[in-house]
Amino acid sequence: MEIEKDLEKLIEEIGGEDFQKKVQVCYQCGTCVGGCPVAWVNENFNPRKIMLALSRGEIDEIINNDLLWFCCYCHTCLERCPQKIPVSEIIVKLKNIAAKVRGIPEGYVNELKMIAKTGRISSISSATERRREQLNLPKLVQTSVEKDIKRILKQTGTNLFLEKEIKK
Amino acid sequence: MKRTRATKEESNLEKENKDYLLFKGCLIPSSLPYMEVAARRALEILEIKITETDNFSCCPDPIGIKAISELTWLSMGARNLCIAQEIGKDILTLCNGCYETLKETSHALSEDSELLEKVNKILLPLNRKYEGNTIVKHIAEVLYLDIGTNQITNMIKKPLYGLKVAAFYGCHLVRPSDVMNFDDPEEPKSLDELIVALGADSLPRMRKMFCCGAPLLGVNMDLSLNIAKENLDNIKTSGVDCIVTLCPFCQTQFDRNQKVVERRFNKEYNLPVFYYPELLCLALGVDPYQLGFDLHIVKVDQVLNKIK
Amino acid sequence: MKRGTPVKIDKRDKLILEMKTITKEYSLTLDKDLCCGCEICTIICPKEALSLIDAQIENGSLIEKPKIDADPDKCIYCGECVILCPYNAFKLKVNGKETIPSVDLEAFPTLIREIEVDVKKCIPDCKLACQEGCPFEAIEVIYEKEIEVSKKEKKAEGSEKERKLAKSQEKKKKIEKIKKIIDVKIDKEKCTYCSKCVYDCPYNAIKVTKPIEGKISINYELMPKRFKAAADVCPTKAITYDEKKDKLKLEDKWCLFCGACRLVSPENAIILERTRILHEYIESGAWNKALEKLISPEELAKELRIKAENKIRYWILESRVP
Amino acid sequence: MVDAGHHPKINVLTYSELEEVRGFVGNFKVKVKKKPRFVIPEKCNGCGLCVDVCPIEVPNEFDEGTTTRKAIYVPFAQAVPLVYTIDMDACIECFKCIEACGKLEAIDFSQKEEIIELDIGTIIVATGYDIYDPTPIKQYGYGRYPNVLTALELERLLDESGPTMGKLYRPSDMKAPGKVAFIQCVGSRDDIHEYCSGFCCMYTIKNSLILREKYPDLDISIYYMDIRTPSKGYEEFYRRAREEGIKFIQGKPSEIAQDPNNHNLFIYSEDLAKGKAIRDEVDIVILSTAAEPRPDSRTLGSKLGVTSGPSGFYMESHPKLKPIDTPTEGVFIAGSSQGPKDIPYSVAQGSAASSRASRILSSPEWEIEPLIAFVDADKCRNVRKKCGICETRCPYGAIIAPEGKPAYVIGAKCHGCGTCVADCPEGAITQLHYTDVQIVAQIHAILREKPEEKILVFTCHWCSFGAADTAGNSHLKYPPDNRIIKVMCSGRLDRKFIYEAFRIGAGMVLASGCHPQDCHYITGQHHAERRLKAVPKILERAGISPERFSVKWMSASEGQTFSKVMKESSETLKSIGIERIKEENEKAKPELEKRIKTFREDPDVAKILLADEKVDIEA
Repeated sequence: MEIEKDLEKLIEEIGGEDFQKKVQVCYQCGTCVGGCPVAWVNENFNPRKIMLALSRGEIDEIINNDLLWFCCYCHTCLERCPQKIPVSEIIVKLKNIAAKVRGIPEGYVNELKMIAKTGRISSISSATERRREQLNLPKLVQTSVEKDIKRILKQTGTNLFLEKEIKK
Repeated sequence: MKRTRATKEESNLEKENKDYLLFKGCLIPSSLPYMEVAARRALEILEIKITETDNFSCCPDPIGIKAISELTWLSMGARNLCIAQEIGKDILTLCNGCYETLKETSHALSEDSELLEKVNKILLPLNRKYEGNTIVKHIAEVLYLDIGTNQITNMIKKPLYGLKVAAFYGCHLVRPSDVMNFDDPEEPKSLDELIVALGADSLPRMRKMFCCGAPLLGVNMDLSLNIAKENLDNIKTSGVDCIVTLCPFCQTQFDRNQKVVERRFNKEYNLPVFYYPELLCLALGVDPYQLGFDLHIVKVDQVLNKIK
Repeated sequence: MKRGTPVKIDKRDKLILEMKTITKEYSLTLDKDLCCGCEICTIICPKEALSLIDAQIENGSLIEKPKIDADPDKCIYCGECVILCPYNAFKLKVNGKETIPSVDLEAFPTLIREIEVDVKKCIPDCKLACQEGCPFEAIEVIYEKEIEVSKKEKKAEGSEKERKLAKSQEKKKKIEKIKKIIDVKIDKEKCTYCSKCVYDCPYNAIKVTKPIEGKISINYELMPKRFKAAADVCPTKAITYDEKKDKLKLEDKWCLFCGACRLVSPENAIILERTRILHEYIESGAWNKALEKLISPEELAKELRIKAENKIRYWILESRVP
Repeated sequence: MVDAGHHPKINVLTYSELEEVRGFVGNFKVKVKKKPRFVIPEKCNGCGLCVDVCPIEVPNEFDEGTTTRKAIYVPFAQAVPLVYTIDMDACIECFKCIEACGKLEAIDFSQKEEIIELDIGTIIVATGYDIYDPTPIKQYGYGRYPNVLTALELERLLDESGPTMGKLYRPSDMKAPGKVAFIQCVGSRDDIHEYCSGFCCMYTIKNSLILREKYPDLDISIYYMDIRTPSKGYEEFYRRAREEGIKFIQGKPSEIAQDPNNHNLFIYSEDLAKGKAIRDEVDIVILSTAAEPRPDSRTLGSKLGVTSGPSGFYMESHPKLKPIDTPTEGVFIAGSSQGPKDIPYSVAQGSAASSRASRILSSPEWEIEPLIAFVDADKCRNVRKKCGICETRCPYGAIIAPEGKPAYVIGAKCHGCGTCVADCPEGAITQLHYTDVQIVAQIHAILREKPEEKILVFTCHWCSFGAADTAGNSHLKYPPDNRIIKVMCSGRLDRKFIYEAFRIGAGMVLASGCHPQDCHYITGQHHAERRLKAVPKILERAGISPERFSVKWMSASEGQTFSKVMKESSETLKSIGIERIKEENEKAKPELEKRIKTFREDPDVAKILLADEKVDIEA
């Protein structure tokens, strides 16, 4: 398995024309922006403009912009869209494409590494264990998790993001 | 809202001997063990049995992992659901993130048989097969629907009269509403009613359903803290004594990062942050010293003094 | 929810019905602590907006008293419940001011309930029986006190320890004594005019006019054993439970005929009949209806007859035959 | 309104409900339920003394709950007739009003509901619309935040004789506002109501100008998606508002938050022109809510034989050519019951409706569509034994089967659906212009060449044919292999038509009609559905794959559905394949032949069958 970089193929994978059609009814009212927590603190992030570009077929413009990763996936836009466009879900799909074409932010690489190593996103250190003992909590044990997770990552091709990172 | 009421009555009928499979998640057991203590004590006192397994992996994270690859996210989620399916019990989560991942995975795979097939193909080498329709519940859902606020009011020993509280639901408890189907996404009531059941007051404030900003911690610290500040400002002006959360991410954002926000924006909030089961334990009469309050970054003494 | 749509707010200690328009605001508040769950408001409500939730009784004792539930869509804020509630549990506010429009417009009467204390008759050695005995803490006796120190001879000898002990005992022996009763204040908000104080007072200093008259008796044959819920629910303590004899004791002198005991007891175990309601003179169909529901139709007929006679007398006197 | 009340030839029945409509154009028999108002109109002089003594107050519906009214009331000061009414849901029967009324003795608590019967020539339905209650849009906080108003509430507050004597106050503290904002399209153009409510842009501009005039210092902004000013003089009005300094901000607000301490409101929105998220602190927010059909419009419609479209507003006979008429002759629609519209448009439509109506009233005779049914008395079996099936089928009571005598049709009552024709066991009833001969001839003509490649579609005149029309109008594409035969109602569809089509080799047959609640002939669709349910089983027994026959219900506006169904059918046809169709048809022929036996007995129909068979042989 290899990271697919052909944009058209990637769009096809997530639903092709239908995917794009979902946003073609967007009438650019700006509801998504008004409620967006990220747009509130960062003027440049604008989900409406992402939908606009998508409906015009300018997907490469979106995924070549790092702003895409700023979406915090709170679903406010999805809940309030008067046309019921699942904005946040569409942005996730675009992120998936962007990940394959341009790679993922460093924070997520670390998270992925941790998951590949331990199956969890936060490590179990001896300090943790000590603290849990003080609070009378049972010991944290994991069985057969790492092996399973590695298999899943390999099957879905996500481990390639890691290998790429290691090569760096 | 009518729908919620209906289920409330229904589930009250069948709550006898309810037994759940505890899904601890990643963040709570390793970084915020005091949340786990409180949840366990509360469930114990309220006579909700829990089973545990060591087989669960990360749920996984609905923000990071889903953004990297939705298929990986679904498959890992389905693996966890498989384990619940093997044990034959409904899942009880302590975290909004786990709640969304597992509930949405269960929903998506039950709706879309093609997707289920695709995921099962990935799970094949693991000798697992997911059938669909696993029920996933958040601890707030269990407290609100299974036990009910009346029952909680009847059971508490030390009512928290006079305590003013800001209820912070967190996004993924209620959104996307057609999947979560638990409470209203714009005007939720469950946590407020749960707080009132303890004798405390839940005060209204601006932008109650605004994201806490924690999902951006790994991407852009600056934005994340700005969002946290907006929330803290709104909470502070509403005049509360403390914040109550239902999610370890919100908890981290407001407890651990409160000091960071204070320093960066040169402001003072001094708002203790509680996980709801912690307050519940206090009201149920659990000794505060057993709950690990020293692990809170923002000191909680002022609140403990107030409710004494 | 359109503006003006009434809402119900259910709080720990209060049940509030609210109807808010821009220019007018109505609110009806039920104080759950004062309410004992009797049936009077549910009987007389002209729109059947109030209903009863049954009491919870376990092993003959009361776990939870009967509760009143209200339907915001039916309530029209007439205030009938406010007037007739024996325990002052209801409050009606219009634009934040406590008032009852139906009384102002003479659609409802006010009840005649009076309490009078003749302070002249008060003698200090009563030990404040009225204040101590009032089930609603509505009586406050204002008195001059005098501190009397018992003058037991102090033992001069003895060890230091003993002396200390004696000293502490000495303190305890300081007894407050009432010298003169200046006034007896009645909190009209709290007083239910049950007249218990009348019988508590050893000197006949208090006079009370009870608003509702009636008859009450207990059919002991129908009462189960170890049943004390009827006593638990009674706010005026007109029914008490004797643990030793396992018997309910009824004192109808200070019964308000509210019927709370009847509600929690087995059917027909408590026989209650309201015979008369003392009220200001009024002519109102709504009030007649309330009377008919609350007291027996015969009693209502009697009342109407008196009203009619009065009218005829008036016509004759003024020679204004219609 | 007052003029209408005084007109000698206008009889206004207020506080009444339509109970039942029978009869036909020019001769409607209408039952109207007059609700008791407990006040005798002839005696009441409208003095209002009763109101002063009434102790009960409830929210005033006319003022949108911005103030209260008494239990005895007139809806509004200009009401016609100016007679008081007692609201029994609120009355406690204290009879203080009787006392106040005194010698007039106008109050009568013994009044009962009354049903009156009227002879009516034509009916105009002008029941208006309702305002959408924006409470479900929780993010705007209507009902939760006292300072969020609807446009109609503002309208009442601005009325000089309204609850505040024309002054605008913040409901939370009754202080004068410094800044107000309007939000457009609340509940319209979204997933709640797909349509544009049309007049909100204009009334918002009007109200903003009134506010500007009353309070020159007031800061007014309008949040909009598009400002729509399509009629005469409207755009100029919009320009004037801009000249007056009213701020127009493009962007639909995402949420309104309320400061819990002082009830000030914060609007969170995107300013599209600036392309960034903005926050605006205001004192009052006014929501321009959608217009929606009245909740009981469907029940009223079914009494009148007027159908509703998908949005719930009444459907006209034809959107372009018959915008006032309804499928029921002699019943017309006007105003906002047909769709949201502003005052000039409503007045125009009302005038049009009354002139359409007077056409009927002024002529001694009225020509109706000649699509009626008639009974061949010789064939009717009601003479021999009790039958009367036709009588049960007719929703209009137009066909009568007296015992021992042949049935007969009252021509003027017949609406021409043809349900009785299809259900007559003896084939004794015929519908003009839709005779068996005509329909069979159409089937034969259509299937003359390459029948197995064709999809024969039966449509009803009002709905599914309308859908086909809409599909064409909207330039929707679908394969050209279908052929349509139109009947007035799917109730006319005799099973024999379907068997005959398959007998002569049709590839597929599709029967279509309206959705159950939309039937223009009330019960025609219901009878069609019942009748056609058995067809697939019979076909299967004969050897024809059941997917070759289908039934689809669609409304006139569903052009999309029509084209989709056609595409799907075409694909099904292809997937079955011509060879198999031919094979199946050959196999089924004897059985189908049996089923159309009565056609052969009818000399006129038989002629067509024979003629076609001859052609076959010659070929």
